[in-house]
Amino acid sequence: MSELQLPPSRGLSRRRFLGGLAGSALLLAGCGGGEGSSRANRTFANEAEKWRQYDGFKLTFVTENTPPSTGIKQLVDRGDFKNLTGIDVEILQQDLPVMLQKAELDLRSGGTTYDLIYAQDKPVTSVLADYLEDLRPYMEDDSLPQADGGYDEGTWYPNYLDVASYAYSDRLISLPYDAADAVFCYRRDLFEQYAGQFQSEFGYPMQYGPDTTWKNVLDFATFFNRLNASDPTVPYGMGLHLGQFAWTTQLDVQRMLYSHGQWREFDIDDVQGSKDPGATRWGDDQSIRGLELYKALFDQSTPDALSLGTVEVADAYNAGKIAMLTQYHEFAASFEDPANAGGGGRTAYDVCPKGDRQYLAGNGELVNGTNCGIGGISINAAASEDQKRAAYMFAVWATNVENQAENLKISGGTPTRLAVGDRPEVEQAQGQPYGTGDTGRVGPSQYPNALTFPAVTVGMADPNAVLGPKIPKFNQYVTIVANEIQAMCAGNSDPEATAKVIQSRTDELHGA
Amino acid sequence: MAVDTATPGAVLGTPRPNTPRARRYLAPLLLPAVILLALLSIYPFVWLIYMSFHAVGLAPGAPSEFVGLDNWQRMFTDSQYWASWGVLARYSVVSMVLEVGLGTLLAILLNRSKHEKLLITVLLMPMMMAPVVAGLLWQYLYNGTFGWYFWGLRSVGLLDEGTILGSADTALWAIVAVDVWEWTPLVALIVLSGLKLVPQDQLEASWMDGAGPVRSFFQVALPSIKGSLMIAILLRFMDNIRIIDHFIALTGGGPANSTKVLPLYLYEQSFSFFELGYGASIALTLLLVTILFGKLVVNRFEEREPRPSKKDEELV
Amino acid sequence: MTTNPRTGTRDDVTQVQDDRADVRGDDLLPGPAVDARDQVVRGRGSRIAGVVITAFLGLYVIWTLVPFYIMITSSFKASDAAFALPPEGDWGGAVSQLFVFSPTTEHYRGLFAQGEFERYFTNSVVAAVASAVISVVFGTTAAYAISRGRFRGKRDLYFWIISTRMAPVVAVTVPLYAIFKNFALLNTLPALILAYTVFNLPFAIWILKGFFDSVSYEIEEAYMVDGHSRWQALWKIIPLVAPGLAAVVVLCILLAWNDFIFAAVMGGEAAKTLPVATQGLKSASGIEWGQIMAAGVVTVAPMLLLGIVIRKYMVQGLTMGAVKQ
Amino acid sequence: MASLTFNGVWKRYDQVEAVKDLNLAVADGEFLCLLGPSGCGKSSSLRMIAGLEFISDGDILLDDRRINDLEPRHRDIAMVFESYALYPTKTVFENMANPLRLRKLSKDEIDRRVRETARILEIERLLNRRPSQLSGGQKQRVAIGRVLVREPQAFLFDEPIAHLDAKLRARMRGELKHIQKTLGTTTVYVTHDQLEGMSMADRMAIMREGVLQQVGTPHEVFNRPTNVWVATFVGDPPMNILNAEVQAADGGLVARAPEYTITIPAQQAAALSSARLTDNKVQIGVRPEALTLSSVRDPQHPIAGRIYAVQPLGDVEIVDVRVGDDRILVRTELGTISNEDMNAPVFLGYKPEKLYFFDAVSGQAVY
Repeated sequence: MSELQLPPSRGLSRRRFLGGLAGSALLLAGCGGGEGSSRANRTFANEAEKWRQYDGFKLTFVTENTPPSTGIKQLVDRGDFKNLTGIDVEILQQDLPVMLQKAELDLRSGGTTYDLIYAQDKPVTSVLADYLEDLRPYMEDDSLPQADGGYDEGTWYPNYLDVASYAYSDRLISLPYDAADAVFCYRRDLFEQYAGQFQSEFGYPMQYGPDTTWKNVLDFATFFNRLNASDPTVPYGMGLHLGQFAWTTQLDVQRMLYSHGQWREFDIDDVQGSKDPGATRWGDDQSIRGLELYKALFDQSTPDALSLGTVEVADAYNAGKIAMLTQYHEFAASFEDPANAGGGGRTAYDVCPKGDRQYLAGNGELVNGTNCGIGGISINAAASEDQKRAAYMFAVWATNVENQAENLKISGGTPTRLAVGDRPEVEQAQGQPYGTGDTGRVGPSQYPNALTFPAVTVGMADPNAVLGPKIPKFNQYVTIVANEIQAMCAGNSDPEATAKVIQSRTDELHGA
Repeated sequence: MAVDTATPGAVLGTPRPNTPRARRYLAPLLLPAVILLALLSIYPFVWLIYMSFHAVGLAPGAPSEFVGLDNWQRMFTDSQYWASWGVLARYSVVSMVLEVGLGTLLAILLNRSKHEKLLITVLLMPMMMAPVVAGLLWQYLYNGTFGWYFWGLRSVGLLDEGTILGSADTALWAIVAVDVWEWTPLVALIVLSGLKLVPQDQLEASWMDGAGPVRSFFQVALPSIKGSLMIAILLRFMDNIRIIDHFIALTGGGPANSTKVLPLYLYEQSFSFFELGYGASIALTLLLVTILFGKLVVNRFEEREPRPSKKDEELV
Repeated sequence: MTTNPRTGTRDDVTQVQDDRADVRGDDLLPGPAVDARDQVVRGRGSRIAGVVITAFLGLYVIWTLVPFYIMITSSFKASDAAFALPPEGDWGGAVSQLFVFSPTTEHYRGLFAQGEFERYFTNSVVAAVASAVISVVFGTTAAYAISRGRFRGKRDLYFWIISTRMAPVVAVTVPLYAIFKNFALLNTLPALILAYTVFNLPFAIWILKGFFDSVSYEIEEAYMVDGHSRWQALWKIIPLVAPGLAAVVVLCILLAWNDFIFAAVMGGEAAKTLPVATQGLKSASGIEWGQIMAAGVVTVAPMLLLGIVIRKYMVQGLTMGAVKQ
Repeated sequence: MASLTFNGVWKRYDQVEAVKDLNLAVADGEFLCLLGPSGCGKSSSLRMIAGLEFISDGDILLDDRRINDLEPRHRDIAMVFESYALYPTKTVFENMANPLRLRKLSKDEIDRRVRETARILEIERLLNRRPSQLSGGQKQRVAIGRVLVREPQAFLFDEPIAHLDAKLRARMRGELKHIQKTLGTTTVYVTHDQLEGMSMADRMAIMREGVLQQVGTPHEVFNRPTNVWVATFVGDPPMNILNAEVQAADGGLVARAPEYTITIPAQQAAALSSARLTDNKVQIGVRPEALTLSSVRDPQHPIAGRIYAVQPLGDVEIVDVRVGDDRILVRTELGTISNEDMNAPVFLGYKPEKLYFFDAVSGQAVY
C-alpha cells in the first residue's frame, strides 16, 4: 500500500512513534508554517523589511563540496546574504557520503546542528524525508519573502522540482539549487580525425546525435580500443562510473536500462517513490539485456575501468585516456580547461545515447535515458520555528534566478532555474551546435557548463528522464547494485546471474 | 642472568606496600582512572549488548524497538558477514606473513648495520603517518591516471590490465602493500629487540661448535626471538581488526566487496545505513575475537616480563 | 642470597640491578650487541654478504621514503600538467617529472586561505593534547597504584584495562556515538577527547606501569624513612619516570592526532580534525591531489617531528612496551 | 638513641605468617644482628621497625613509646636498604643532605655534616657524582652516609653489604662495627650471612620461618646453640651432624651407628637419659675443628671413613670424609692430607667434651 494516500494523522502518529524530540518537533511542524512564531503573520512595510526580520540570526548549512555550493559560499562570504538579511550563514562543505552521514546522524536523532541541509534527491531525501520540513506553508506565507517568478513547475529545469522536492508524499521538502545531470561527452576532434576510418570499418558515419544509440556507442568504443591496441596514444573507448561511490554506478547502469523501454527498478511512482517498494524488476529479461550491454561497454573501456569512479573517470578523460563518457554536466567546466586533452573546444556535449533495439527485450519505447542528482535545499524540521523561517529565506535567496546566474559566473555552477538559461550571455555561452541533432554543443564558452544546457533541457524532460527510485533503503540498494555490477565486470559472474543476485538481495532487503 | 638494561626494566619483586594503610592511599590513586575507564568502556559495552537486541532509533528518549534475536539471526545468515570474515582473515594472514618475513630479515640486517640508529629513524616515519593520510597517499600512488606506482608497474610490465585498486584480484593485495609499508618496521623493531636479548655466550658457543651464521640463527637466535615474533604477530592481528582507515581511504570496501573486511562492514552498517542494532551484533562478535586475541597478547607480555614467583602469587 | 617472605625473588633482582650498576661504574664489560656485530660482520660475513645487506637496506629505505618524497613534491607542484605521467616506459621522462618542476605553494595557500585549516589544526591540537593530558594524569596515578599495590583481582583489572586499548575502534564508536548523543556531546571537542581517552588511558596505564615497575620501591621507602610523607615520596619519584611520561604524552598525542573514525563520526564541523579534513578534500566533482598531498604534509609533519624527538620511546610505545631500548 | 622492644609481634600476609610472636629487646646502643635464611621474617621485622610494614599484632616500642601507628617519617629511624635505594636523580651530596634538609638544618650545618660524614666514609671526592656513576661499593658507602648524617634514634641495616665482593665485605664489616661503636647508636642489622653476625654483632637474634630461635652473644650462640638448626646455621664450615641411636652400655650411654660407637660423656648422658628421646634417636653434632684425623685406627680415632676430597685453605685445610652415607668435614693443619690420599681409608677422632647432642625429632639441644 502506498504511503501517498495516508491521512496526515497517521503520518504524525508514525513519527511520534519515532519518539523523542524529533517527534515533538515534527508535531510542531505539522501544525503549519506560521503558528507559534512571534514573527509569523506580521505585516511588513516593504520587501526589504521582510528580508530583515531575522536580523542577527545564525544559520548552519551542511552541503556537498561541489562547485555550485562553493559558489554559494562565495556569495555568502562576500556578504550578499548578510547585507540583505542580517543573517549569518555558516556553510559546511563535505564529501557527499560524509555529508550524508553527518546530516543523517543529526536529523535522525532530532538534532538541530544543521538548519539547512543539502538534500541530494535520492541519497538524502529518500532517506531523510520524514525529518525535512514541508515548505508549502512557507511558500504561501505573506510574511516571508518569496522567489521571483514563483515556484511553478515551469520555472525550473524540467523535472528538477519533482526529483528534488518529493518523497512518499506531496510534501514539498526542498528547493532545487544545484544539479548534476548526465550528458554525453565525447572528443569531437577524434571523431573528426577518424571519421573516414570508422566509416570504412563499420559502414556508417561516426557522428553523434540524439538518435545515436548505445549500440553505436559500443561500436565507437570498440573502434577506439582497436586503435589503442596498435597506438597507445589513441584513447580507449568508453568511460564508466565504477569506482568507490555506489550511487553513481547505479546511475550509470540505470540510464542505460531506462533507454530500453523505460525500464525501472521498482513498480513504484517515479516521483514520490514508496516506503514499501515491493519486489524489484531486476532479474527480468530487460535487466539481463541491459547488463549484457553494460558488460560489453566495460570490455571496450579502459583496462582500469573498475577503479574509476565519477571523479577518476573525469581525470582519465582529461588526461586523454578515454574518448567518450556519460558525465554530469557540472564537469564541463573542468573538461573545457585548455590544458586538458578534451579542453579548448575539443569536447562536444550532447544528450545521452538512445536505447537500441538490439538490446530491447519486448517492445517498449527507446529513449535517451537520462538521470541526475539534483541538490535541493531542505530545512531541518526539528529546528525552531524562527530558525526554520530564517532558513526558508536562505533557500529562497539561494535558488532565485539572480543568484543562480551569479553562481554560474562565479563557480561554473549548474543553475536550476530556466530563466538563467534565457539570459543573453548564458544563451550565448551555450556554444555552437554540433553533431546530428539540435542538442549537441561545442565550445569554447564563457560559462562552460552552459554548453550542456541544450542537452540537459532535453535529457531531463520526459520521456527521457528517470527520477527514482525513491526508497528509504536507497543507499543499501545502490550498494547492492554497485557491488554486483563490479563483480560482473571483474568477471566473477555473467549478466544473467548478476541480475538475479541483485534481484534476490534487493528483495531480501525489502522483505519482498 | 641476562639483564635488560632498559630504564623501565623488568625489575620484579620490588617490595610492594600492602598494609591496610597502603590500600587506603592506593585506592584514591587507582579509582579515578578505573571509574573513568569504566564509564568509557563498560557502560558502552552494556549499551552495545542492549543495542544488539534492538532496532535502534537515533532519536533520544525511548526510540529502540526490542527485536529479540533478529539482529543475531540476520548476522548468522548474512553471507556478506561471513565473506567479510574471510576477507579479514585473508588480509591479516597475508600481511602478517609478509610483515614478519620482511621484518625479521630487516631486523637481522639492522642488528648488523653500523647505521642502526639512523635507519630506525627512517623506518619509524611511516608509522607516524595518520593511516587515513597513508591511505590517501597510496591511493594517489595507485591512481590509474596520476599514480607513479601504477606507472611504474605498467612500465616494468608487471601490470597488464586494469588498475591496482580497480581489480578485485589486486585491490586487497594493494592494501596489504600499504600495511606492509606502514607497519613492517614495527615488526622489525620488535624482532630487533628480541635479537638484542640473544645471549651472546650461546651464540659464541654455537660458533665454537662450528655453526655458520644461518645455522646459529636457527639454533640460537630464533628460539630467543620467538616470543618477540609472537608479540609482533598478535599486535598486528589486533590492529588489523582495530583500524580500517586504509580501507576507507583506498577502496571503501570495493571493488565488488573484495576489500570489505568485517570492521569496515560494521562501519558501513552502522554509519552508512544506520543499522546500529545490527552493527552492535557485529561489533560484539568482533570484540569477542579481540578479547581472545587480547588474552593471548597479555599472556605473551607477561611471559616476557618475568612475573613474581609463585610464592609471591600466593600472597596476592 | 636471601628471599624474604614478601617477595620470592626479590633478592635476585636487587642483585641484578647492582651488578648492572657495577658494570656501568667500572666499565668492565662491553655491550654484547656491539660485540656481536663486530664478530658477525667482520669475522663471519663475507664482503659479498656486506654488499647484499647494504643493497637490501638501501632498497628498503627507498621503498619507505619514496611515498614521502612523492607526497612532499606533489604538494608543491602546480596542478594539471605537473601531475601528468610520462608515457609508460619513459624512464627519462619520469626522472625529469619527479625531480624537475617549479615549486609552488599554491596548495598550501589554498588550504589556509579560508581560515578553515587553521581551525582544523587547532582542533587536532586541542583534542590530542587534552586527551593526552587527561590520560597521563589519571594514567600515572593508576599505573602507580597497580605497580605498587597488591590486591585481589589485580590481574583481571589489568587485563580489562589493556583489553580496552585493544578494542576495535568501530566497535567502540557504535555505542559511544549513542551515548554521546544522549549527553549532547556530539560534534564537540569534548566528545573526541573522551573517545581518545578510551584508548589513551589504558595505554598510558600499561606503559607507565612498566616505568614504575622499574623504579625500586625501596627508593620511596628511603624517602619515607628520610622524613617524607607517602605523598611526598610518590611525588619525589615522578622525575624518575619522567622519560616515560614524556613518551606517553607524545604517543597519546600521536594516537589521537592520527585518528580518523572517531573524528569522522563524532567530530562534526565544530571538531573537525586534520585527517578528516584531508579526507574531506576528496569531492564528487574532482580530486585536487596537490591539495590533498599538502594537507597530508600538514597532518604528518608535526608527528614526524615529535616522533624523531622521542624516537627511543616511540618504539617502546608503538609496541605497547614489548620493546624497550 | 633509644632501646627497641618487640612485644609479641606478628606479621601476617594474607595466609602467610611471616613473623610469629616475636619478643625481643634491643638495648640502647646495642648492635643487634637479625640473622636467618631467606624467608625467615627478619626483613619483615626490620621493616616493621621502620614503619614500612604494618604490624599485624603486638607492639613495637622505641624506648617506652609505642610506635606502631607512627608514619616512618615520624619515627626518627634511619635505614640502609639492600638495594641502597639512592635517589637516582640527585648527586651524592644531595642524597646525603636530603634527610637534613627535611629537618630544616641550616645550609652550613648540612654542608658541615655531609662533608664530615663523607670524610669518615672516604667518599668526599664522589660528592658531586650521581648514583649511576658509582660502583657498588661506593653506592653502599653513600647509602650508609645518608644514614650516618642523621644521628637518629636507631640505625636499621637491611643486608647492606650482601652484594659486595668478599674482600670488600670483610673490610666493610670492620668499618661498620667501628662506626657503630664510635657513635653508639642502637642498631638492628639484618643479614643472612652468619659471618656478619658473628663478627659484628653484640648479640644475634636468629630467626627461622618467622620464629625466633635464639638470642645471644655470638659466643653463646656458637657454643651453646639451642637446637640443631641454629648449630648448623652458625659456623663455617658448618657443624657436622651424625645420626645415631642411644644405647645403654657399661652403666653409661653410647651412641651407636653401623660404623662407630661413641661413648657419651657422663654429664650429657645424664641429660640425655632425662630427656625423653623418641626411639632413642639422637643427632650428634661436632664442629669440623673439633675432629682429628689419623691414618690408622686407634682409640683416639675410632671412626672409620674414606677420604673424599681435600680443600687446602692456606693455613688450614678442610677434609671431606665419608663415613657410611654421612659426609663429615674436618678442619686440620695444612698438609695433613694430600691430594694423593683420595679414597684412602682414614680414621676420625673427636674430643668428647666438644660433642653436642640433639633430640633427633625435636632438634632441641640436650645439655
